[in-house]
Amino acid sequence: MRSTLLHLLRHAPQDDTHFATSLRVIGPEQGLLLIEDAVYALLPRTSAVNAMQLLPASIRLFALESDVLARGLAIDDLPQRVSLIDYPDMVELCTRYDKVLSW
Amino acid sequence: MRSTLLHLLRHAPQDDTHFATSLRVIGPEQGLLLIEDAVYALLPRTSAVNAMQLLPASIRLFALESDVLARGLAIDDLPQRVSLIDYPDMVELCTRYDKVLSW
Amino acid sequence: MKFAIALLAGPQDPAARSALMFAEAVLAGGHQISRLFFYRDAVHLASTLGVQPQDECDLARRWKAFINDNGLDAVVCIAAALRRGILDAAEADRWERPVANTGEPWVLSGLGQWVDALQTADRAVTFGT
Amino acid sequence: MKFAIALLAGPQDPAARSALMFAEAVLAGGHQISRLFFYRDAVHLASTLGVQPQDECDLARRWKAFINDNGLDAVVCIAAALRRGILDAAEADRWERPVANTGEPWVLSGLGQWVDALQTADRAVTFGT
Amino acid sequence: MEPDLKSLLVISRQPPTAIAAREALDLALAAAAFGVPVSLLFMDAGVLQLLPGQESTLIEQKPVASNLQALPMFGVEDLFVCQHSLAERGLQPGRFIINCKAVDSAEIATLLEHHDQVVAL
Amino acid sequence: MEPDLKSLLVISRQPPTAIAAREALDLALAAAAFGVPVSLLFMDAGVLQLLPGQESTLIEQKPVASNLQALPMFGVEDLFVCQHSLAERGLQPGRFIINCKAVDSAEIATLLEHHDQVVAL
Repeated sequence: MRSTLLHLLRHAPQDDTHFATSLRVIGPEQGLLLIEDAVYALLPRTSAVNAMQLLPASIRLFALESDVLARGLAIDDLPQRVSLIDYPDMVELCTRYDKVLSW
Repeated sequence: MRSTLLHLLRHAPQDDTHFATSLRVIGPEQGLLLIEDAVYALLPRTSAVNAMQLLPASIRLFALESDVLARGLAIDDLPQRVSLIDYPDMVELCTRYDKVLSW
Repeated sequence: MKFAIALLAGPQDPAARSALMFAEAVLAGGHQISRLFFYRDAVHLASTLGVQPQDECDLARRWKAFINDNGLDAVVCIAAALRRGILDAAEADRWERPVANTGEPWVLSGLGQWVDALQTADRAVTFGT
Repeated sequence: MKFAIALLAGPQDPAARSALMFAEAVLAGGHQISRLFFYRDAVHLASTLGVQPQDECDLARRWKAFINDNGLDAVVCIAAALRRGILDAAEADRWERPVANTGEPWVLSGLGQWVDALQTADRAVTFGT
Repeated sequence: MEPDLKSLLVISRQPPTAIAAREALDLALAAAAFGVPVSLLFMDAGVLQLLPGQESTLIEQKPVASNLQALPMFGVEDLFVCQHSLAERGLQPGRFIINCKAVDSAEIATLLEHHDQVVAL
Repeated sequence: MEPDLKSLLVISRQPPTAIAAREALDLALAAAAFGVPVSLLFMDAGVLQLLPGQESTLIEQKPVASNLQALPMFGVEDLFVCQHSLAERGLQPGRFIINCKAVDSAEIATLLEHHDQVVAL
C-alpha cells in the first residue's frame, strides 16, 4: 500500500545532514514542513533555499510562521511556494497526510 | 604574542561542520588531535581524510588510539602522518602546545 | 483522530515547547491524544526539581499542567529515566536511592508503551529528533 | 603544570568518559588539576539518582570517586544546574523543592569559577563541546 | 486497532558510541517482542553501527554487535542501508556485522511510502 | 597568576534559540564582570544570533539582543564574525544587532594565535 507522507524537519540545513537527506528521498506527492531551526533553510541566497525551489511543483512546502519570525527571517524574502502556517494548521496537515516522519 | 595551538576535534566530519571549520583556520605550526567520533575523519576514501592529507606537512596530526579501535577503523588503513596516542600522550601533547581549542 | 506524540529532546531544546504547542492544538482541534511518550533526554521534563529563571518559560511545569488538566496518559520511558536519574518513589525504593524526583501525573513504563501507541493511533508525531 | 578541565556534555555522551580518562592521566603524569568545571548537561553527572544498567559503566559514580580520592575542586555551574533540576540541600531549601539530588564532593557555584580557572591554570582543556 | 501494520524504523543519527544508538535498537527489539513487524533502515551516521571489528570494550562500552545480531532472532529481518551514506563514509556494503540490503535514494523513497508507520531515531 | 591574559571566546555552535547560546554569552559577561579582557568570535550557527528583527517572544523566549547589546557595556568590545559562515547563510555584515568586524579564515587563524586563552562554546 502506497501512502502519503509529511516530512517534518527541525534542524538548520547548514548544521545537520538531515535536510539534505530528506530532500534526497522525498517523493513527488509528499510534503515538507519546516519547524524550529529548519526554517533557516529559508534564508535567501543559500544553497538550501535554492534546493527547495528546485523540488518538483507537486511537493508542497510549509513553514511554521512563529518559528520563522522568531528567528528574524523577513517574510517578504520567502519563496512564494512556501506556505506559512500555525499550530492548528500543522495539526490539520498531519491529518491530511497518511503519516509524518520527523528527521 | 603569537602562541602554538592544539585543535581538539570530537565530532565526525560527516555530521558536524566543525571539522571543516578547524581545517579552514588551522595555522601552519599547529596540531590537530582527533578524539571520540572525530576519528571517523580517518575512514579511507573520504573527503575528510583527503583534506587532512593535503594539510601542510608542518601541521602535526594525532588520534586517540582507543577511540580509533573502538570504532572499528583498521590501523593499517590510516594515513602514515597520523600518530596514534593514548591519554598520557594526550596530556603531554597539551603541555607541549601553548593552548588547546576544543571544537 | 487519535494522535500519539513522542518527545525525545530535553527541556532545554526548542522541541520541548513545539511538542507542547502541537499537543495543545491537537486537543483544541477536536482530536484526541491517545498517549504522550517521553524518551531520551525528554525524561528530564518529568523532574520536579528544575528551577527556571523568572523570565524564562517553565516547560516542565506547563507540561505537567497540560497533562493534568486534560487527564492524559503521559509515559516516561523507564530505562531512559533510570539512566538519567529520573526516579519515582517506587524506583527510588527499588534502587535504594534516598529520594525521588518525579511522580504523578508521569508514569514510568517500558518502550512497549510507545510501540503500542504507534500501532493504535491514527497519527504518530515525534518531536526532538 | 596546573590544568583546568571543563566538561559540557552529559553522562550519556562519550565526552563524559574522555574527560575522566584525561583527568586521571593528568594526575598520573605528575601534574595538578586546579579545578574541574561542569557546565550545561554535564551538571547531570552530579546527580545521585542515576541508575546505570549493570553492564554499562557508571560515570557519575566514577567521577565522584575520582574527585573524592584526589581531593579535587569540582564546581558545578549553579545556573545550569538549577535549570536542569540538579539541586543540593541548600538550593532545594531556597527554591522550596522537597528533595535534593546532589551534594558533596560537588560544589554548586557561579561561572566566575570557570573564568578564574581559565585565568590561573597553565592549561585549560574543554570536553564535550 | 490494526495490529499488523508494518513499521519502518530509520536509524539515521547515531554512531555506535552514542547511548542513543542503543536506545534506537531497543525500540526495534521492543516492537519485535510485541509482535509488530518492523524493518530497519540505517542512514547517515547510523551506518557506522554496522562496521565490523569495533573494539568498544576499549572505551568501556558494550559492543552494539550483540544488539544488531539479536535482530534476526527477534524476527527483524528486513534490514536496509543507505548507499549514499555509505559512499560518503568510504564504505561498501558486504562486510558488515549483519547483512543489510543497500538501497539508493529512489528505493528509500519507496520504502517510506510502503510502510504504514515510519519513525526516525 | 597572570590576571590580564586576553581571552577569545568562540561562539560557534548555537543558533539563538538554544539555551546554550545564552549560556555562552553568560560566560563572556562573567569574564567581563571579573575584569578579564575578552574578545568574541561568532562562527557557524553562532552568527545567526546577530540577525536583527528576531521576534523571539513569539516562541516565548527572551531575545538574545539584550544580552548581545550588554556586551559593550561590560567592556566586551572586540567582536568578530566569520565571513565564511555568513556567506554560507546568505548573510552580509553591516545590518546586525551589534557591530562585528567580519574576518576571513586567515584573520581567524591570527586571532586564535594571538589570544592567550581560546574557548569555543
